Amino acid sequence: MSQSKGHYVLRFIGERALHAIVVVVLAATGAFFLMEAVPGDSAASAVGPGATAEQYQLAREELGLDDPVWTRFADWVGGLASGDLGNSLIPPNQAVGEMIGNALPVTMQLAFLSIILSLAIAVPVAVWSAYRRGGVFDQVASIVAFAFISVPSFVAGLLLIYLLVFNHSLAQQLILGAAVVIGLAVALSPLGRRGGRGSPGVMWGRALIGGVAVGAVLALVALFLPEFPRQGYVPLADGLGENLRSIALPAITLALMEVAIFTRVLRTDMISTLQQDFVLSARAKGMPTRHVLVSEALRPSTVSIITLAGISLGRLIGGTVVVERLFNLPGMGSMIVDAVQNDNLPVVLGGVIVIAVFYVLVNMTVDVTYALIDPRIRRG
Amino acid sequence: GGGDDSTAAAGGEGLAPDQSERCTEDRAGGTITVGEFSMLPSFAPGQGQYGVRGGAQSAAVYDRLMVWNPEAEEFEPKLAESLESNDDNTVWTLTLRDGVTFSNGDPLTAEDVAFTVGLHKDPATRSVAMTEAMEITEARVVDPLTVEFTLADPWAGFPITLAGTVGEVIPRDAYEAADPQEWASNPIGAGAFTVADFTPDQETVLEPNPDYYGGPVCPTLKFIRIPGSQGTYDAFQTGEVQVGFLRGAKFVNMAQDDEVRGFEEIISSGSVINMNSGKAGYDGVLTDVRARQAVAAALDRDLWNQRLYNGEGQATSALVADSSRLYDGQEGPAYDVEAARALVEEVKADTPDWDGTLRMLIGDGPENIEAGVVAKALLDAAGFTVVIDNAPVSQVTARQFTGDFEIVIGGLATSDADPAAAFASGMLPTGATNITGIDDPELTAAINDLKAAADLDAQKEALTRLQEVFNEVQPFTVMANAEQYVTVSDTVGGLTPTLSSTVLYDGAFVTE
Amino acid sequence: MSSNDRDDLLLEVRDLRTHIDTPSGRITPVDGVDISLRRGETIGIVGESGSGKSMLVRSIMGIAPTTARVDPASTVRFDGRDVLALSQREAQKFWGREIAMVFQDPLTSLNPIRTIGRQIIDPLRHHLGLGRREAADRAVELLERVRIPSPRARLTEYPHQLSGGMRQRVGIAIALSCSPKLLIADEPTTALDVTVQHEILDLLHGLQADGDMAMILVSHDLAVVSQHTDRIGVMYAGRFLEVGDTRALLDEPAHPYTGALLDSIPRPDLPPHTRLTVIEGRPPNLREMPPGCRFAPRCPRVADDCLVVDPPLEDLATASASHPTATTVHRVGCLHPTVPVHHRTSSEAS
Amino acid sequence: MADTDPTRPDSTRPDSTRPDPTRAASTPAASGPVAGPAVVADPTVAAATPARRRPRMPRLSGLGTALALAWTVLIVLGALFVDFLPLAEARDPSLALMTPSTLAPDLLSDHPLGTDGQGLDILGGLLYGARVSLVVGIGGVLVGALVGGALGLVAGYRGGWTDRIVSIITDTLLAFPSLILLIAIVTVLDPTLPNITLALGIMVVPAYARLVRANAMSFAGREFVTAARSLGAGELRIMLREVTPNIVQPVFSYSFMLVAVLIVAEASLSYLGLSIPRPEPTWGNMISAGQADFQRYPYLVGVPAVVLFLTVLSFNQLGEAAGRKWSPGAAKI
Amino acid sequence: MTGSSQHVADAPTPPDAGRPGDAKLVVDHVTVEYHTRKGTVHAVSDVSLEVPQGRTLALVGESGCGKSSLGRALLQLPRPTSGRVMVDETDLCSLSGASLTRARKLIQMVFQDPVSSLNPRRRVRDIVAEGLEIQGVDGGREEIRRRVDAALEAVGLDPDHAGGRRPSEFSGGQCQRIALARALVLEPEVLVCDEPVSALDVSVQAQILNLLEEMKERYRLTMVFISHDLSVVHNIADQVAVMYLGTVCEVADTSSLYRAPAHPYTMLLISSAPTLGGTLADTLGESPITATSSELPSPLDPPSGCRFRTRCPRATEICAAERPQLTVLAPGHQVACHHPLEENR
Ligand SMILES: Nc1ncnc2c1ncn2[C@@H]1O[C@H](COP(=O)(O)OP(=O)(O)OP(=O)(O)O)[C@@H](O)[C@H]1O
Ligand SMILES: Nc1ncnc2c1ncn2[C@@H]1O[C@H](COP(=O)(O)OP(=O)(O)OP(=O)(O)O)[C@@H](O)[C@H]1O
Ligand SMILES: [Mg+2]
Ligand SMILES: [Mg+2]
Repeated sequence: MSQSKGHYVLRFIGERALHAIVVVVLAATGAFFLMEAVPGDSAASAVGPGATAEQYQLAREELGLDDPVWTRFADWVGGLASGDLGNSLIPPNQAVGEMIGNALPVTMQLAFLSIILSLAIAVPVAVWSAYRRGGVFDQVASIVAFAFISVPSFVAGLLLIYLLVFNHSLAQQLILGAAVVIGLAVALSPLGRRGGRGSPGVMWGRALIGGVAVGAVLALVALFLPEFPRQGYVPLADGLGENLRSIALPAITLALMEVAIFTRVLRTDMISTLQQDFVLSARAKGMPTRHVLVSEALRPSTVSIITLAGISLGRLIGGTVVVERLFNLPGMGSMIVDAVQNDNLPVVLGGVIVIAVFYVLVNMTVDVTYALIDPRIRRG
Repeated sequence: GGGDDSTAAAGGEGLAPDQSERCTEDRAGGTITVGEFSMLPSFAPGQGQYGVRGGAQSAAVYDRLMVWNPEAEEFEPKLAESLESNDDNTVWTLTLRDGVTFSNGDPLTAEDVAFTVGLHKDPATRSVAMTEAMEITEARVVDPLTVEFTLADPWAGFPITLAGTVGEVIPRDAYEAADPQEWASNPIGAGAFTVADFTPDQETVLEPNPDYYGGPVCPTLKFIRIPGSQGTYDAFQTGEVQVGFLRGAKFVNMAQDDEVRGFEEIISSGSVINMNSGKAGYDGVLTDVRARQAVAAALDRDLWNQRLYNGEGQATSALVADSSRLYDGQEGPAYDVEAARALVEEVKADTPDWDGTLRMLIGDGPENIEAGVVAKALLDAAGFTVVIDNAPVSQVTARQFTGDFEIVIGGLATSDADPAAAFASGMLPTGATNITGIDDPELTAAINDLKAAADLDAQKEALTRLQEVFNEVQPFTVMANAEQYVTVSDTVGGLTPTLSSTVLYDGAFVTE
Repeated sequence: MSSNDRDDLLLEVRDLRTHIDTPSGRITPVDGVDISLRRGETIGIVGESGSGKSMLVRSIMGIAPTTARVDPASTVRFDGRDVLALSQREAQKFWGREIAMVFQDPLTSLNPIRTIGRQIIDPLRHHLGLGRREAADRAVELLERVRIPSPRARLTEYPHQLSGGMRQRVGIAIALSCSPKLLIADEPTTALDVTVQHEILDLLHGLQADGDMAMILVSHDLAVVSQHTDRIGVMYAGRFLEVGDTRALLDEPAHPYTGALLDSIPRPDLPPHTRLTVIEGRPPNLREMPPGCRFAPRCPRVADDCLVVDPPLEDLATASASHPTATTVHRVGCLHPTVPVHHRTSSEAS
Repeated sequence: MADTDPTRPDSTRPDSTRPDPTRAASTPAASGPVAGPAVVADPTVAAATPARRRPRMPRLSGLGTALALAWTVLIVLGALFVDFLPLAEARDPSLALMTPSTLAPDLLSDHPLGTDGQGLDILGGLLYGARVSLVVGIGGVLVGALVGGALGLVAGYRGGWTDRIVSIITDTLLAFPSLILLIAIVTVLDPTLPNITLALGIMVVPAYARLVRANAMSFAGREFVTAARSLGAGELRIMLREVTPNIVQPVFSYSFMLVAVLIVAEASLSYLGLSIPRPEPTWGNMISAGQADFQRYPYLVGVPAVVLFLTVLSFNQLGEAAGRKWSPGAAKI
Repeated sequence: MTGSSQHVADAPTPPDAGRPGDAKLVVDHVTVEYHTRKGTVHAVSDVSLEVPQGRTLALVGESGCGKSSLGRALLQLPRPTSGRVMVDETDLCSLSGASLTRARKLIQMVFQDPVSSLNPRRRVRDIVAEGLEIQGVDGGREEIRRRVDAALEAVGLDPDHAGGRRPSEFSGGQCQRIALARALVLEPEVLVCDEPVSALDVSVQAQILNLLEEMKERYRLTMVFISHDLSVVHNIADQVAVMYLGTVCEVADTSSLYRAPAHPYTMLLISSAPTLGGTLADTLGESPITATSSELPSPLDPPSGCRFRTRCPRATEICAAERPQLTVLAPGHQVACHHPLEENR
């Protein structure tokens, strides 16, 4: 029995791996032929504008642009098989591996940071929204989430730059204002509550404490709001503080939308989990609200959000071009887009492979996470 | 705009940084961060080009044989001791400064200079200065400190070659011994700085060269890429860069309105519309000179200026900016939409299979696109039907090589030091940047005359003649002078501007 | 009822009404229910699907869905305390310790991703403040009590690894963990096979016989409810139509609905292919409750007054002949019952 | 969010805690190109009802939906009838040669929302841009729904190898950085409206494939499919007549959100200069063109950005409302 | 018929009823296996049954014992792993493609979940007409409409009122009527009902049971009735087959089975089934039996020999070693047990 189970697990892993490999190979092959179809000219990019016709022709020959497609494809696959992603066609003809080595950490940090930030905000908000669905908090959260979802990242980024970079004190004042308003709203929230359980004294006391706490936290944020650079990336090697400062705005720009999406998804799942019999039975056991929300309901509700976080992560690794452009970050997105525009085939292909591999890895991690969350999957 | 200033490089409203002081021992240290539109692709020979494309980086590492002093309006020797020409400017004798060493300790010799010229002439080097270098038929080593250049044609402005990329001397022995890939990121030059860190297309960090002949050298230089003037100016204002490169009247004015110190440069014919007159087999309507004249007449430079630069740019159809020392009342074709319309009708009548369509190739980027839109508006108003064809820059470049376009917006990189070089490159049949395919004997003759013109008056006269011929032939049409501005933070001193908004940092220092 | 009975009274539900606001209007799935339950007593509640059984028991316990609101005029007194007035915190202390609940589907009522052990231990630690080890030991005892083989090994297993019957036993063990005074079992065997159902019903009965735990057994199946209950309430459209001692109610159903319900059950003592009695129509829409008797639209004995007068629950005139004990309870809400009613004085009617 | 369907007393589905990776995976996030937004259907369950404090939400969201509908209708009408309005100046700069550029908005003037740097009328630009956005959004969604729907239907219904092949196709599309695909497609076939639409349509194929697959899978296992089979219905007939009608509604309600996603994606592409080029106005290229003068003329960016925001918000809101109305009965998304 | 109970045992039964070898439906060594990731599920193992024309065979057993799998195998949904299913002289298992499609009208099915078995997006008339459309009808649309209306009327629905509506507008019982109409409109010879009343309330259950009886007579149906409820089975079946874990352990005429159950498992079921105030065993006056375990073994890995032995109080060694075959105890009564109950005999 256990042997057959081991067999089953192995088979499962094998199947996933095969699937992953096929996906990566297909993506790379697709990229090759797609780029083939793009009417760019790497020779022109290599020599740059202002070059002589002679230089241009020489570059074409050097790059083998006049060879048949299949020859070049075979060459590239050959190189790949020996672990060589090739060199950029554009001076200084860096090794593609090296270029990715430079760009990937930027993008990774950006992607992970924004996902973590989003989750850190989305999970508590969603849990509370679901628990108090239809309440003021839920409604406000829902409206804010909708607004965030509907702001394209390039607009959000511009806004953030305008506020936090160029109008720092205005931003501080806005946050302070928000601190006052939200704090008051929390403190006065019992006004809108009808027929709750418990004594009014306790209720008002809690609301007051909550309001002051929320206000204070926001006020502290406003007071200690750092100055953010307009652009650029400071590597981690130059100090964590500088590094975080340089990546904060892009990460927030990306996180805005993710937060909204995560909140909505988790809220929905959480709502349906909260209607499950086992949640009811936990309540009927007399377990406290925190236990019911966190220990019982949260974990089974996280499947969608984990899937989504995985997908977002995969997507962010390959697709933060807008934000990278806006904040001038030397990440994967800009690298690949530049390469596509310059018809810099090896870089495009290398980038596509890395992103595809990453996507596949994230997917596998997500699968493993399902199994960690849910024993039913673990046992096959 | 600084159109009225007599000295092009002096900057408007007295905002030019003080150049009288330079680095001294007690000013050592500090870092100057420089925002570049696009980075020096590599330190391989002949890659640095103007302020926009890494010229300052390669100049800082290699130094240059000559430099153009915009204030004095003359070429001055730098690595060289002197540069003399014969009477008809066909043979030039360069004497090197004695005792200059490269950063590896090797002395700078005439051999190295001759070798460098050879490198630039070799297409495999992919030097940006290949056309200029090709002008030198022979670089003869006379003695270890003397080189004799023989030119194909008389050229009074020849020093510009040695004041540019060709003047960045490559040490022969070291170069031949090195792996080219390695050299690209870790070169050896005679300049004030050595490369500490080079991340292609992102960041270049240069450190002072303690053995620099003109020392001491104070700061560490950090060049970072910030594409676009808006981003650069933003970064300059937040203090992320101390030196930034701005292009376009809008930003130049913005910086000057903000009283930001800096070096301004006005580039004659900096903004043009190229018309394909037969490049690589093109045989469309623009091979007909009347069509080209119609385009030239249809374009309202004032509107162009209004739309693209809020009216603050320097609209002109003349080849030479009126602020230039070479300006002598030259005038380009006038805006005359009626005439343009008439010409279009005429051409249409003669060319039955042409319906008025013009394909306009535009490189991606908001500024290019806006320019295209205005051009389209104006040309459409004159009876053309312009079809805009957007493409990534590499594709635009490639299609210019292959002649796959009808009109394309571009610009000449003329320099007040010697406009002949840029005109020759753009309009001689052999010119590197002759993307229109123009091959007109009269035009060629006029340009060669300009090259040969030995003094200012002769140059002005030749330019006037060139303008006349040009107005007939219209290989391209000038829309405006380009304006560039290198913003310099108050905390930085000792910078010297030179050709094409390139800044020399050997005397730079950081205050505070 | 004597005062002695009153002391003995564990649960007293008076005129319980639960409203739910839906976008298309308010519905009242529980509409005026009275229950008196003594310590150790078992009462069964039957009714068709949607008749409000679950809503009733959940309202009693105070865990009705968040949309549901118990009418302020209703009272639910448990062991002398007003359950409806409890604050969230007080209620949390109350649930599990005083009243516990067993749910219909043992698969969905256990958290699929937590081990059996943790789910049993939770209330032990939280309510009784037991330490980790003590709680585990106690959990093993509980599992033994519900007759789960090799109980200690089960602690680390997940619900999906158990069969349906085992899961329901675990559910019962959890409910029993703090020795509640009242166990509410909402269709505890509906999802189970007959053989397992039989065992579970026996188990519940046995457990109850051990102590003085009272029980409310809810089912849609009269046969199930009739097994070990003292009394049965027949629920229809949010209300009891008939309440009575089990035997009395089965033997002499007074309400036409109860009678029809009994007749519609196939009986093995009749020959095969016997045509069954059918109740035509369907239960009323909760949004358009008929003005008179709720069952009138389907009732074979319907008269004109049924369509106007909403009959109250009234005692039957005579105790059933077969059960002549004094304590026999049999009340019916019908204007024309099949057994005559005894109109009580108002003092008794409370 | 209060939506209770009293006819379904038992709304808790026994399998709703079972992790179904396809559930979230079919959110548009899967396909949000250009880091575009991903909006998620809210498969409100029947009893997903407001908390103890009165269901105030329905009225509020009802108002929101009404406003969203009004705005959408306005935009659609504008896009439909812009040709009949005297707004041709907005897309033909040669007609605007005499018009001053960067006129500030003045509701009573000829240019109620001002003119841009080219003297092009902003109101007209917004309406022509609306046409682009709507065509791209709706057209792309149609392409995605047809192609992805067909793939997902076959995969979900047949399972096995078909499913595996389809999942490889969708995974490959997802693993491929979407922007590269977009740029490549747009560069290979010029950035014209049909091509952009097609390219963005391909982007959403995986999202639809997953959504439809999940639904098809759940319906393929339903008893009525077996019943049809027992009547002798062929596979194609079952897919088209039995399964498809059940998938149409969730797909439809989901599509609103994808329209929003595609509108943003197109705007992002435009912003990067990769979509339909100026002078043909699109919201993205209007923002991009105005950005340089943002400090001086904030309305050049502000007006199209607000319109874009409102439109996207409206589609999301409509999608939410549609999902609430139609999705609960369908398979979980 | 409200309120009245009629005894219809003496209703005219078809003359050939019960004659062996004259069966309408023959199930011959049918095995159904499902190949899953975890292994092979032995849902039905080598089951042989016969149902004479016009009679009702009930399949009873606990959840997961393979009742539905067998029922579906009869309709080739999916085709059984091995064995034959004969309706009259037609072996359904040997047919495929168009001939199978045509043969499908011989045998039809009504499913357990009345709601899920009707496509929620289609109208009742279309649902009922589906089979006719697929099979093709002489006379075209008009004829289809006529027959659909007739079928709807037969099951007690008003075609004009119900025809244009969708299933969601009907109650569970009405949905089951629609499902029945869908099956009957093809005028099948055999009707398989897979727990058609399990999801219904008792009051509605009675309606459907009565209706089934009525339809059986009207259309001269041979019926296979799947249920886990012994009381229901007693009411409707002529013959009962008790299944346990994929095998048939006892087949008998209804009266014989209830009067004298021979298999311990049958007895266990009878001892467990609740009736008003007691169990079926109490009602029938039989001595109950208790299982030694309530755990049903996995059909992935069924016990050797007799599959019931793990729970059987009478199990001995031979039960593990040898698989008991169905043997005739009395006419019309077969049991597969090494130690059948004799007491009641
Ligand atoms: N959350 C809810 N929102 C709105 N209506 C509800 C809700 N829960 C239950 N109802 C309605 O209340 C009525 C009573 O439901 P309840 O679940 O109590 O019935 P039940 O007798 O337990 O039925 P079943 O036998 O199906 O469990 C039903 O008509 C149902 O539709
Ligand atoms: N499609 C399938 N794939 C794999 N296993 C299946 C499949 N269908 C049924 N089974 C398994 O086959 C066995 C018999 O199932 P079947 O549905 O026939 O039982 P049943 O007697 O009808 O049960 P119930 O009373 O629950 O309907 C069960 O163990 C079931 O899990
Ligand atoms: Mg219930
Ligand atoms: Mg079944």
